[in-house]
Amino acid sequence: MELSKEKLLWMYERMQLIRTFENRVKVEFGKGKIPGFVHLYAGEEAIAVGICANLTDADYMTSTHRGHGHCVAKGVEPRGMMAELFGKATGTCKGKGGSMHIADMDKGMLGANGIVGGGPPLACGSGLTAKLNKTNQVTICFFGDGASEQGTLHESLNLASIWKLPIIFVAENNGYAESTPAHYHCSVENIADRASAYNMPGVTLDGNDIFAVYEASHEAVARARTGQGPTLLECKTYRFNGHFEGDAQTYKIAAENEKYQKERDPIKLFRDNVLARHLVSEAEFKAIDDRVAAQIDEGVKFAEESPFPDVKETYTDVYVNY
Amino acid sequence: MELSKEKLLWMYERMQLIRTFENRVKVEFGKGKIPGFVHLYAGEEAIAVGICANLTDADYMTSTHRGHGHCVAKGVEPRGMMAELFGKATGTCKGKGGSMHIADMDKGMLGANGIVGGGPPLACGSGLTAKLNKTNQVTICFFGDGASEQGTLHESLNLASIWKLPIIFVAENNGYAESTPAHYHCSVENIADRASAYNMPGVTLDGNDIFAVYEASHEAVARARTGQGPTLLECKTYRFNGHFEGDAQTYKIAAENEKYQKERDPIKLFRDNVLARHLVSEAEFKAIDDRVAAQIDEGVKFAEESPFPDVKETYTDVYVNY
Amino acid sequence: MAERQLNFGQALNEAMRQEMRRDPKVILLGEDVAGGADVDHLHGDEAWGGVLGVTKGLVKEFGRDRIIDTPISESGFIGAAVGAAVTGMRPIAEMMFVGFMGVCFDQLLNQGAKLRYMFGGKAKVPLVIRTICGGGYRAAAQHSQVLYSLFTHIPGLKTVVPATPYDAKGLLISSIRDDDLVIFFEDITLGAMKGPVPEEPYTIPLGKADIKRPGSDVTIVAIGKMVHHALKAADELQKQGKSAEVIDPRTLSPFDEEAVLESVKKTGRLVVVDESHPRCSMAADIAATVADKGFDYLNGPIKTVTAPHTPVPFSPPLEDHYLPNPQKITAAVLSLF
Amino acid sequence: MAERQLNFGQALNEAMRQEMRRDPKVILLGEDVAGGADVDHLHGDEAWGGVLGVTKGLVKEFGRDRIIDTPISESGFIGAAVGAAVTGMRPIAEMMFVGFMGVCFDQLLNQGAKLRYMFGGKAKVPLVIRTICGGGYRAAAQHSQVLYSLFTHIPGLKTVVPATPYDAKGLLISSIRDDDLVIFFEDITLGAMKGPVPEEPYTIPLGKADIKRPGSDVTIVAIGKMVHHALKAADELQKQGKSAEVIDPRTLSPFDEEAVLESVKKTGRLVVVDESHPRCSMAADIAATVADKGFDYLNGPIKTVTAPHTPVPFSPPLEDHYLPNPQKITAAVLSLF
Ligand SMILES: Cc1ncc(C[n+]2csc(CCOP(=O)(O)OP(=O)(O)O)c2C)c(N)n1
Ligand SMILES: Cc1ncc(C[n+]2csc(CCOP(=O)(O)OP(=O)(O)O)c2C)c(N)n1
Ligand SMILES: [Mg+2]
Ligand SMILES: [Mg+2]
Repeated sequence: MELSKEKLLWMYERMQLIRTFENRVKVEFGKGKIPGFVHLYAGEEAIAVGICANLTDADYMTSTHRGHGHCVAKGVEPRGMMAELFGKATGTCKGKGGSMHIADMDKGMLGANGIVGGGPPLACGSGLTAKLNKTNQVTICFFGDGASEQGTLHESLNLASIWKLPIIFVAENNGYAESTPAHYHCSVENIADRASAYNMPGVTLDGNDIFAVYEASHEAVARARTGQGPTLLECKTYRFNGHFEGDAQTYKIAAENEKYQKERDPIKLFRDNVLARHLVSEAEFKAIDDRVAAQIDEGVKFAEESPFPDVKETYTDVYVNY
Repeated sequence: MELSKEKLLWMYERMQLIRTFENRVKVEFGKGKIPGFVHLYAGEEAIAVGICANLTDADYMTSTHRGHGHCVAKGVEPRGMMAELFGKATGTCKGKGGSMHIADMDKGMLGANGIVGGGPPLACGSGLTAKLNKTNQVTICFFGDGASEQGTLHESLNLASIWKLPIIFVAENNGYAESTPAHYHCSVENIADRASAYNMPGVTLDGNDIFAVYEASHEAVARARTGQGPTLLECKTYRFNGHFEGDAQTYKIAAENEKYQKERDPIKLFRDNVLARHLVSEAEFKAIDDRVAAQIDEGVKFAEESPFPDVKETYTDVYVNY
Repeated sequence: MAERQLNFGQALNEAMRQEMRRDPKVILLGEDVAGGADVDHLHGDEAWGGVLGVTKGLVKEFGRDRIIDTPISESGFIGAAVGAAVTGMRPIAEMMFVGFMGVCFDQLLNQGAKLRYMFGGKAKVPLVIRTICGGGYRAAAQHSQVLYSLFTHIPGLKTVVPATPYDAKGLLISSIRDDDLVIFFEDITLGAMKGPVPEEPYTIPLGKADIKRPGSDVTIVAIGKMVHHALKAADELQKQGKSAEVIDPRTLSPFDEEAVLESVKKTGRLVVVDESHPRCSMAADIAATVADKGFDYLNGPIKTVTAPHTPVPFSPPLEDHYLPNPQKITAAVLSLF
Repeated sequence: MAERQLNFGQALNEAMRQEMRRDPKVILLGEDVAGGADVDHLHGDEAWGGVLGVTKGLVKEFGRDRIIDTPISESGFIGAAVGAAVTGMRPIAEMMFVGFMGVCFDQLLNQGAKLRYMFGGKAKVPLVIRTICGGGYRAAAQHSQVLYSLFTHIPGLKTVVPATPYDAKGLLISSIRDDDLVIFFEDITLGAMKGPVPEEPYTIPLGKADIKRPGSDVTIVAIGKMVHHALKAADELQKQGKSAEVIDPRTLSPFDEEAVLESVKKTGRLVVVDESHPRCSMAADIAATVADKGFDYLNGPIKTVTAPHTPVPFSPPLEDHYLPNPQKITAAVLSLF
């Protein structure tokens, strides 16, 4: 599939934005600026970006605890996200949600989710809305390999199938649920092999190859937009960091970790591919890298300088009566 | 597979016992003697009996809201069951459980269940006990076509598969979940086709043919007892009565209903088969029929004449503190 | 002209029908809410319309696009209802028996109830979940629960428990028009109860209690079906020369503290009647509120009449013993004099 | 000789280790409770041992047959724990955060809690579910809940909330030996707290409160982490000439009513401190009990100090504002004088 240069540059910029965002979150978390739990997406950028390259702001997305990358790919502003992670009033959710609950309805981003398997039922809801209103919005439902053993996923796959909902279910199989390997927790080798149990197409692919992700999701999105129902895509990948910041990662296999970080880095793979085909120049990449770095710096500054929410905000956005 | 005459007679007696029990429950419910909800198993007898023909009292079973047949097949005493349905102190559960919660630990019967999909996780538990204690007890986990869309089933199938638990999952596909046809609520034609999603054998068979049920479950039980893990059996069947007593059954297709009741009655199929092969005589059948009728009459009498539990029983069998 | 009488189920049906006519965003989903999906010969009123027939006939008027039968996937379809609400629909989901809420509890506790807050107010969840509750039907431990205390504990959820057909219609219409997730409890033994119900749509505000019977010697706060027991007890008490005021909170969250405090101020005595298990119950909640904010009005202890801290037994004599009734209420009231 | 000091996590680990040595029927299951299942190079102490490391090292002693990692299938493995308990094992299941209980709620509400009763006493469910609770970790709305009020509402469940390493060990051993389903709450911010813990196994009876500080002017009942806030408040109150008695119920169900009533009889004043949302909470439960059975002892209203009726906010200043603290407790107490 031929991609326009504009799209290639967009892809690179979004991936780089996620990577730079996540690396910076790691630093700020280490400094104690970001409280709570953070789960970094670095290493998996090709999935969110490859898929979101098919979408508009009107399309929906449900996400997971590892949601920063999904947000950025869907177009949520990194500065608002950073402010949210800092717990500031200028954050995407006024500082009330934090890393695990980042959401941006204006971008169709229906929330990261602290509950593994919490998202798929919600995705059926946005899918139902789109279907009933006969818009052609699609919903992307991200979930991890660990989430594939959660009953809610099964219910949602069946529901989406019988109602022919415009949903693309995306399994981000990074090989682990916390410290538990997928080959232990999952009874089948490929999560996408379960698609047949719901009478929908299932594709297992290299999640670090953005072109493979883009192509497969392009087809799935087209199916969804034309009323042909859901698809299950499984993107095999690897996370560069621990499950959360602070994880000693003793369960990782050193050689595999090294291989992924050095040879299978999705951003490197993209660069090498595109450079080899002379589609984008080093200078163009450099310009993007600089812009992204500046954007993230600015975002951190914005987050740092923003005020915390007023304590009265504790009582807003919910019904309180007593 | 050759079956001993003893086994054939046992099968017939158990099926007839279930049918007679259920027909009588219908009558007593109509008279107002049995309160609450009852869900009758008539028409599906070949499944419970065909499977339980492979078991001993030490084996476990989890059941559903439509559990009378499972109980009888597992050897629970019909008189205690009838007394339970009447809410009497002599009931299997002292009258505290009723139709939807009949259980008998002495027979490994871990309870009917008012929650659709409530049983499969429990079955993983008895399976785990047997595995850890290295006994060769198996667990039969019954569930309906409707329950196959409940997330708990999916979780349990995966768990049983990765832990190689000695469980036979038995889908009783009677075509309907309440008034909703399986071809609407289920995204695949055969529930057993989902077995591949959990890396276990799956077999779809005629649930009204007790020989087919017996053979398939014989193999599955042998697999389970020898540590080879779980199997998913789907038995296609039909319920002769409404979802519960009181259901007008407007959703049923008249011709199909008629066909099942007249031509596909599992007891009739068994009789015809065995008579044609001259394995059992009409007289032998008659003797069983008479014995069964007397047993159920006696059971109803027992239930009628038994006392209700003392109101103090409200406070026993549970921790109460205040 | 005599007032029109409807039973509880009819009142609810009419509320949904009128709201669905008014607002195309209102949809209904649940198990067998139409009934017989994909059954060729079922086109109209013969279909189930929910397990108790409350939604019967709606599919004939609104079609299967808006009256949607679901598989037995409560997490799936309740979550879908939350997701549809967040993206612009106003779903009504039928959750059959409240005892089944356990299978989809996360979608209520952590999704539906919290999204608006966690998203900094950028989402709203205009969803009503209708569910059957209550004992007395001999439906045993799993099918006879009330459980509204659990949902009242959770911020972000509103809980509504009507006691009459009139209240049922007005409260359901308000719930449908509300922008928060409302759990609407329909007592199984009240389903056939008749009462006057105006034909035109009307609303009853959430958070407004109703004085079902005025009185001066004791305040009886009773919830749902318990209101009728309390009224019977009040009759009996009248004969014994005690005037009881019976207050029906109608909605538990939000809760009309003021109405209860006003009444206790007048009567000096409080009995709370609640079919719940006692611990961390609505009965305890109301008692605690008054023990704090109305302490000075009280002449004596606050009594609660609840079910015991046991599951609901199946056997009829045990279940009768388990449930609150007019006699127990009368006794509790008399203990205060 | 100085008493041995352990932190909360170590005390829990030791309790499990000792019980597993004593009784081969005790097994442990949950997500990453060993950690790294099927990872060839992980054989011992390097494995996670649960998300906070509380079960670290147990797999080395007891092997992967008894320390069982599970998929993220909470209904599946909690239900399996119930089923294993009913068939003769004594499982301990780790349910990571209490906020996740929603995904397996039915297995608690309708299975684990009710089987014994529904089966007429023929089953028992000797299962302990350990879970992390509490705010203050900046873990936001889904990961900072306490929720013990929900479980205390449900008959058939016992609920235990230890406040010190000593209590944690003794209560966990009792819970493991108990024949009912016990939910055992471990506050996330207490994990590193140290205190004296005897090495030999010992039990603390479920249903027995502990007077953490004797006093005569006011009774403060505080739960879990709140005990420490209450003790701080008591120090401050002492300076102001008020003697506060701090009672730690330790188990919420069963609940030691007698201890609380005794104390209020002496002090005439009651403040209940509970990190829960206020509605249908433990705070309300305790207040209601005293408003009924201890009314005559009271000199004034019963005050509760709870979190507000909102989800837990993420932002640190909001969360700090949200949580009860010593100042709020002191203020509540002083309002009674
Ligand atoms: C219902 C529930 N159970 C457990 C957890 C704790 N938890 C958070 S992330 C996680 C692992 C998820 O693994 P996976 O789905 O593969 O996603 P990944 O972290 O690899 O992106 C677990 C167990 C949770 N948040 N929610
Ligand atoms: C969790 C839950 N949801 C819904 C119900 C109501 N209900 C009881 S039986 C039933 C249909 C079950 O269908 P199926 O599994 O096919 O079993 P069958 O009745 O056909 O034997 C439903 C929806 C329930 N008891 N539990
Ligand atoms: Mg993973
Ligand atoms: Mg069925």
